[in-house]
Amino acid sequence: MDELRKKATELLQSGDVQMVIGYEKGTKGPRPCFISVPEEAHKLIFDEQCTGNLAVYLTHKDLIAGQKVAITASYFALRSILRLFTENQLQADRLVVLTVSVDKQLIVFTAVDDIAAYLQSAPVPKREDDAALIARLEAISREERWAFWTEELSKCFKCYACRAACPMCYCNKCIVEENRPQWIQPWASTLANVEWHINRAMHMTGRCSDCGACGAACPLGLPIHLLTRRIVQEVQENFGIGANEAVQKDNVLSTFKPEDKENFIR
Amino acid sequence: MIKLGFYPGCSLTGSSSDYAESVLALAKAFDLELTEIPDWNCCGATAAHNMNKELALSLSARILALAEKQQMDEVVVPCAACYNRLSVTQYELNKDADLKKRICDIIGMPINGNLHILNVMQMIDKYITGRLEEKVTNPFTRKVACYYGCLLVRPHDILKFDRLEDPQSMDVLMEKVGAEPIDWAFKTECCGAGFSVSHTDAVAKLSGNIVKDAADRGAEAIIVACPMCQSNLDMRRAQINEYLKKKTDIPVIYITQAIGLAVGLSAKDVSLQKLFVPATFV
Amino acid sequence: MSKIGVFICHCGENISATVDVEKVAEEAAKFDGVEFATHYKYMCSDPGQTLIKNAIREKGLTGVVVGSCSPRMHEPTFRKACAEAGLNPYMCEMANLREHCSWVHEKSEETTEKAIVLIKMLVEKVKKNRSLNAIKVPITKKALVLGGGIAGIQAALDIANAGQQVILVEKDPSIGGHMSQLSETFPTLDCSQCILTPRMVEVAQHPNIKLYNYAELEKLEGFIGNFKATIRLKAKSVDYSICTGCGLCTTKCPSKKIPSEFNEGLGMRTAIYTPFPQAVPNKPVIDRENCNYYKKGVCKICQKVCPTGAIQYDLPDELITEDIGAIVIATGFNVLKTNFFPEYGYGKYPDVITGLQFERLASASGPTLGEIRRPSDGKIPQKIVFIACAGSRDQAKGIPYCSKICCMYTAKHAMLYQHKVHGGESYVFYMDIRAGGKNYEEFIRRAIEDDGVNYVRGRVARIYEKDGKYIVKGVDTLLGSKQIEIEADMVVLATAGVANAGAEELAQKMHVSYDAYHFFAEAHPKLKPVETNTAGIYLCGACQAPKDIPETVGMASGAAAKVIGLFSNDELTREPLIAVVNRCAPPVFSTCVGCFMCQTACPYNAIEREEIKSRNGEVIKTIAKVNPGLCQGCGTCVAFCRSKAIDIQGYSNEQMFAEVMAMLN
Amino acid sequence: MSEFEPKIVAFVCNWCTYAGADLTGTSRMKYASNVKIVRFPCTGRIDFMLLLKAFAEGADGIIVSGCHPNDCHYTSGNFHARRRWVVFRGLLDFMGIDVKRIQFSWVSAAEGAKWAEIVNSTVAAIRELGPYIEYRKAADYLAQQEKEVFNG
Amino acid sequence: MMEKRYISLISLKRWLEKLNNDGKHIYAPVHKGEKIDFGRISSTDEISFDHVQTTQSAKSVAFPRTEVLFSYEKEKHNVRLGNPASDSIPESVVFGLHPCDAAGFDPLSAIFNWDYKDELYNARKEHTTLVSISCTKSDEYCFCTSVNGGPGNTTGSDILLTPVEEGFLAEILTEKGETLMKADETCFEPDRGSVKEDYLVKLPKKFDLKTVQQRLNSAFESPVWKAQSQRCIGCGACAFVCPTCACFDIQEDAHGDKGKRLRCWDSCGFTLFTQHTSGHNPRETQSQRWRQRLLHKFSYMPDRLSVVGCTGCGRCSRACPVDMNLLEHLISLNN
Repeated sequence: MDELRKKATELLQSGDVQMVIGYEKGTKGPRPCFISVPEEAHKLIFDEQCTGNLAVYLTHKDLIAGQKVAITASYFALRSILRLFTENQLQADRLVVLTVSVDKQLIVFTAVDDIAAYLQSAPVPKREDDAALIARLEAISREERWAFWTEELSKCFKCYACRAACPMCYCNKCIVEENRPQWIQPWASTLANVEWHINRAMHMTGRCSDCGACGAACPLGLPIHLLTRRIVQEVQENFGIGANEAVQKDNVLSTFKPEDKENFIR
Repeated sequence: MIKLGFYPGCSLTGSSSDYAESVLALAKAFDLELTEIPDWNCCGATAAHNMNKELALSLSARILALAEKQQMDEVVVPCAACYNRLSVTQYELNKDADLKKRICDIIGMPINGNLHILNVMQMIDKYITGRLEEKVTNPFTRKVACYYGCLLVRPHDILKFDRLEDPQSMDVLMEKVGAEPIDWAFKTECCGAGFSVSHTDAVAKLSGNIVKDAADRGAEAIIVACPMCQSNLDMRRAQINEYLKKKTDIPVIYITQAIGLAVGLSAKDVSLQKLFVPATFV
Repeated sequence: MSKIGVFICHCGENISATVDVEKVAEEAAKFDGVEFATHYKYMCSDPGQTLIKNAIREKGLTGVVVGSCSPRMHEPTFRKACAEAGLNPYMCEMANLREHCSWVHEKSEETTEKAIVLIKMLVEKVKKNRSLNAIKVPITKKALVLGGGIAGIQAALDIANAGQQVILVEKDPSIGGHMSQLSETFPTLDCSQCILTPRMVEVAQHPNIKLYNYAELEKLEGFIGNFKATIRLKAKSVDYSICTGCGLCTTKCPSKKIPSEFNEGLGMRTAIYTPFPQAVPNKPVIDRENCNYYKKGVCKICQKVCPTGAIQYDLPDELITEDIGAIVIATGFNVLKTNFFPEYGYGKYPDVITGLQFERLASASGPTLGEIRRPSDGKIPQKIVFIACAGSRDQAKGIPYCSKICCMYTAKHAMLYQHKVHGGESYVFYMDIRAGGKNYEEFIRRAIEDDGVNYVRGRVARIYEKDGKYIVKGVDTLLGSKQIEIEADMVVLATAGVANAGAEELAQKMHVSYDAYHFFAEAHPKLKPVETNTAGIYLCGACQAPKDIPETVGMASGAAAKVIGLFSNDELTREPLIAVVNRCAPPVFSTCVGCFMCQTACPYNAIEREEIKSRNGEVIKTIAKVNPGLCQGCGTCVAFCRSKAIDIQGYSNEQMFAEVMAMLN
Repeated sequence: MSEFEPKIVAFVCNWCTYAGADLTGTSRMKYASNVKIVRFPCTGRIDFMLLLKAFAEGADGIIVSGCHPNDCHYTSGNFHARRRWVVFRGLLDFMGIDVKRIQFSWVSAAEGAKWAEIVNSTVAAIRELGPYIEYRKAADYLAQQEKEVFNG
Repeated sequence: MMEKRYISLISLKRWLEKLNNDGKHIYAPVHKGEKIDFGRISSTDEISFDHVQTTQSAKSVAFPRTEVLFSYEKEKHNVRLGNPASDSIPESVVFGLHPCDAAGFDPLSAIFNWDYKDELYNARKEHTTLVSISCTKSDEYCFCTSVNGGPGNTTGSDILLTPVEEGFLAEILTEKGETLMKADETCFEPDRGSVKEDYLVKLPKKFDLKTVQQRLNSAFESPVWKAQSQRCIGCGACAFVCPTCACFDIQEDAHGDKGKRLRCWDSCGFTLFTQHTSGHNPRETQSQRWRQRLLHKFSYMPDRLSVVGCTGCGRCSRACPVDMNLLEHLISLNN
């Protein structure tokens, strides 16, 4: 951690960056913070609590305001950053990416490819409970699954915290805000919510870092991150493209292989 | 010991008992246990099948149902006509649910329609060919004319077995047991079975041409897998010779007999003595 | 406030027989925004169109829905009519009441109900339509003709003679195609080569025609007026710029036992060869499969003997690209080989041959110099049997169609045989005789009456060989199905005409559709016989279906006319049914966020980058831009774009949405 | 009509399946009138949201059909569509939406008979499954006011 | 009016059963997965008593997240309107809300009756009786005492229950409350004279409202907004869980020629909230939107409606995905 603070301080002092996006101690757990003077670098922390996906801030125009920034990125945030590069949303020369490895080593990435390499080598943080719930849902009947999801999603009141917390949701105009035609009913009601979450998940195909920030952000604690997670699985199972690979490549749904398999088209 | 169902049909219990015996003997030699379908009835290959469709189907259907009742999933049907009727029936019933229901009502038994119906060739192909060569002790070193007749590979799109106009399976098998199958033109020509009772003269002519071509091309034996073919070419040899105005003595041997001999069964085992035209060379 | 006009067509009886057209019109009139609704016997007829035009003018309609046949049939017709009445043509939509309703359902209330809904869907759609203007794109005035048979030759010459550039691609070493193999042609019996070779030479010498022999289409990109064709020039191993075509190499080549394709395997050729004496270009190529040098690495005799040193073994395949405005497919057909027929001996009898092989035997330039001799022993057959419909019209053989030319050439063959073998006996087994065509029936009669060919109506069950004779067992159905056996010396099968081996692959390369038998599909069976469903690609000859020479030549000129017509304009107006990236008020400018993932979704590389700059020129945002010339309007990008920044004109999100909502509400 | 008549929406591409359906017509083959066709330039154009909308607005079944692989008039629209459907279908099933109600198929311009067969078999299948009330119920928030007031 | 009674837990349950059987819709805190939130109960066993705070406030009983204002049907050229049957609104009881929630209905009512008397809101409120429970515990987000509230505050409640010994001290505060009690008065015993304050959680003031308000009045241009809002990701969680947030959007649920006009929750935190068609957005940045949120609650509402727009329930802070802690920010404004 000291290493991290040291690095942040020197980055700010040297003027290599004007802001460091990192975590600080919050009310309960860690929370995002934005250090722009060396004196405040001591606030920075980075541990396994720090799961919130900070990459989301990289597309906040008001916040970044053209500055060169450094970011302390969790494993999943690194994926998101790769994806944002692939989607032309970041400039390598305006961004310094830092992370702390499982063995507590500070890593400063000099090139985008290094991030990819790191993701391949580093262990993917496990989320057993999610895996368990997915397994449970796959085990029960379709009707029961429908009951589960309509019950859960009926609660959603469309605060869009899931969207706001997602680094990939950087559209100028979200599909729910599109009203010609009104693809998705913008108000909160069971089906309107179901439609919204289906769209959110579909739009994440091949882009999702599987960080689970959407679910974590939900004030009602709805397990909506399982949907994007399921998409990640679909992509892996059907096209053999893992999340690390997907985020670097042309989008899964805007590319194809003639030999792609399916078993439902007559 | 592999257990298979067995449907002899009328000919194999009568005129062609030798066929039945050779089939069973061969099966035994390759540890196949053939269990006869209990209480079986006529397959309908008689006039029935062009007089009354429902009757014909019901006859075969009952046999299928009985076999299913015995939990048989494979039934060996040596007679080409029976084989044809049973296969066609199962196909027709599976194709048309209403028909199936009607027929089941008639016979008062249910039918799943997932029975595997094997003719002798398929039985051999599935359970014997693999071990054949090693078991050949007494190669059948003869020039043979393999005669398939009309039914064995028909209707092709249902049976999906062998080539339609120029079948090969028997030739291949005979080669395996050391014989030399000749290339001839009457493989699938009509033997006149349809007239075997009504117009025996027609039979003499049709079968005659078959025997003649086989003989002319130097075949020492005609190999068959159908009781009708056999009886027409063998039993009616007198009329045939009359028609041909020459004495032909080429024997007509069931493939099961030929293979049986090759794997060391005795002439008696395969009831060779029952031939009208004796296989002198054995 | 939209004012929609609805026009229901009876299509004679075709629609009104099962759909209550009056009721449909009546109901349509009640729809919100519908100003006027009516029905008429033939909307596509002149009075029908006038009806629409007047309504547009008198009621001031803002949109039109025509409920009639498939839009694939008459959309252009009605859009044109609207335009003539001053309504933007793209404010006209069609509801398919015929193919998708009246023809596929029984007469019933449900059917009428469905018709009403179909109309409602299109009414709601047309409300969301926008006026569009046709797009102009330049035309490259150069045609690509694929296939150097008589079809390709004719098409190429017609286009070239109209002063346009033509590239003719032939996969074989020489142009000429099947026609060059023929002996004489029905119904006039004039020598095929005599009428063909002058045309071949004309092609070779024509200033507007560039001929690539021994070449194939590798890749095709682009669209009408603007194709880019990649052509593979197969390595000839002979430098044509030096080669004089003296032919010395071909005489000296040691490997002489290669069955000649041109002679259908009845004659032999060398490894370095020109397919036939009158070949165009008359220069050899080396068949690398069979050349000793390529097989064993030794020989090089041809190189030694070549007086000009034109032989170059290491010449590789060459890929060239050409800008093309239009394409004529003339790749022709082929005939089944005899080994397709088990009952006729699976090709094992040497003297059971195909009609095409017989042509070679009968041809003066053929292996027997025109004498009818048995391939097996060179004996002259005294008794010959011709079997028509060998494969054709035989469901069981998977070829239910009629090959069309066999009846005629079989008669010709029999005739030629009678002429060449005096005292010879010929039989023709046939199902029916199809001799539709000028002087065709007369020709058949001549064969039967003057030349004494025995026509037997019936099928041949089996052919088997016996004592050096072929026993042809058949039945004469005109003699009460009497079984007959003919002891023939030779049998000629009029084997079915089938599509070329690579036809399917080629079709996919060019995105033209093809039928179940891999013959290329015309855009409309009656009204667009030489067009394909891909604009700018035309068809002629037997690659579309088996046909005879006059028909082929006619079709070729037809295709040529289409190309010439296209080239008579400097630019081409294209349907504006293409994708567009939206624009909106600053500071957003466009809801496109510039992720550019759509670029890979586009099959035509039509999506480019566009920079939005501020007044003082710095880049505010980089967004996607659709190149209207390249976009073909598939809309894949539209469905893909998550922020709906791309939409497609004519099938816009609003239109499709409205259509679905209308159907279900 | 006492018997349940399914409402089925067909989303088809213009070049293959629409033309194929035209051929069904010209060949005068008969099929159930429950199906209504919406014409798209290409399966690649078909937005997955339209499928959901169709269900929400009362469709009991959906047919999505286009050119066979390699036959796409636009080269690859159907390949892109195929990937989209693979993922979409997986997600729907995971959420308990009845994917049996969506029939995907390839019907070429030459397969008029196949189109009739697809339509009839789909109508039969949906008739088996019955109306898709389950889904529409979720659409009606008034009926669920209880749920909706204090959501859940 | 004000009447004190005692009610044992058993009788309380009996009473609620009675109300339930009378056909009243009873909403109370229930377990929803990890969370505690209001839900309609069929049995008193579902009720949770030992939570600090429900995820959402009770406001949706009178101001649902989505409600139909009217329906319409087009017929060619004319349109038929259908008004919502406000008489069909069920008699509802919200049980077990905390004083900060009950208090929230004052600012809410103030907003819905400021210039225009909102028919639907008032009808719903009219048909709702609030039976609150005083707070015996609090957490680091609570600050009711700093905004004129308190764990035993009676504002807004019709009945306030305070847990004492094994039962509750019941303060019957309004006629509505009384009528409700009368549904089965036998459940209510005479007051046992227990001292309410002894049972309430102690929650010291965290800041001085007056100072904060003064600070705010002059802080419009302050850089503090930007500093505080950096973290904000602009979702609507805070607004949706807030007992006093009343912003709404009008939407159209159109199906062909039929449709409904809807009122649904909105949040000043959303970018689109103030977006003009022209593309211009008067509150373009998140900091401007954050400033609006605070000023609205602590400055504009007191000015215009003479009621503070915050009851210190702390929900916004608990709900915030990025820990925008309101209390923390108010304190920093205070100092």
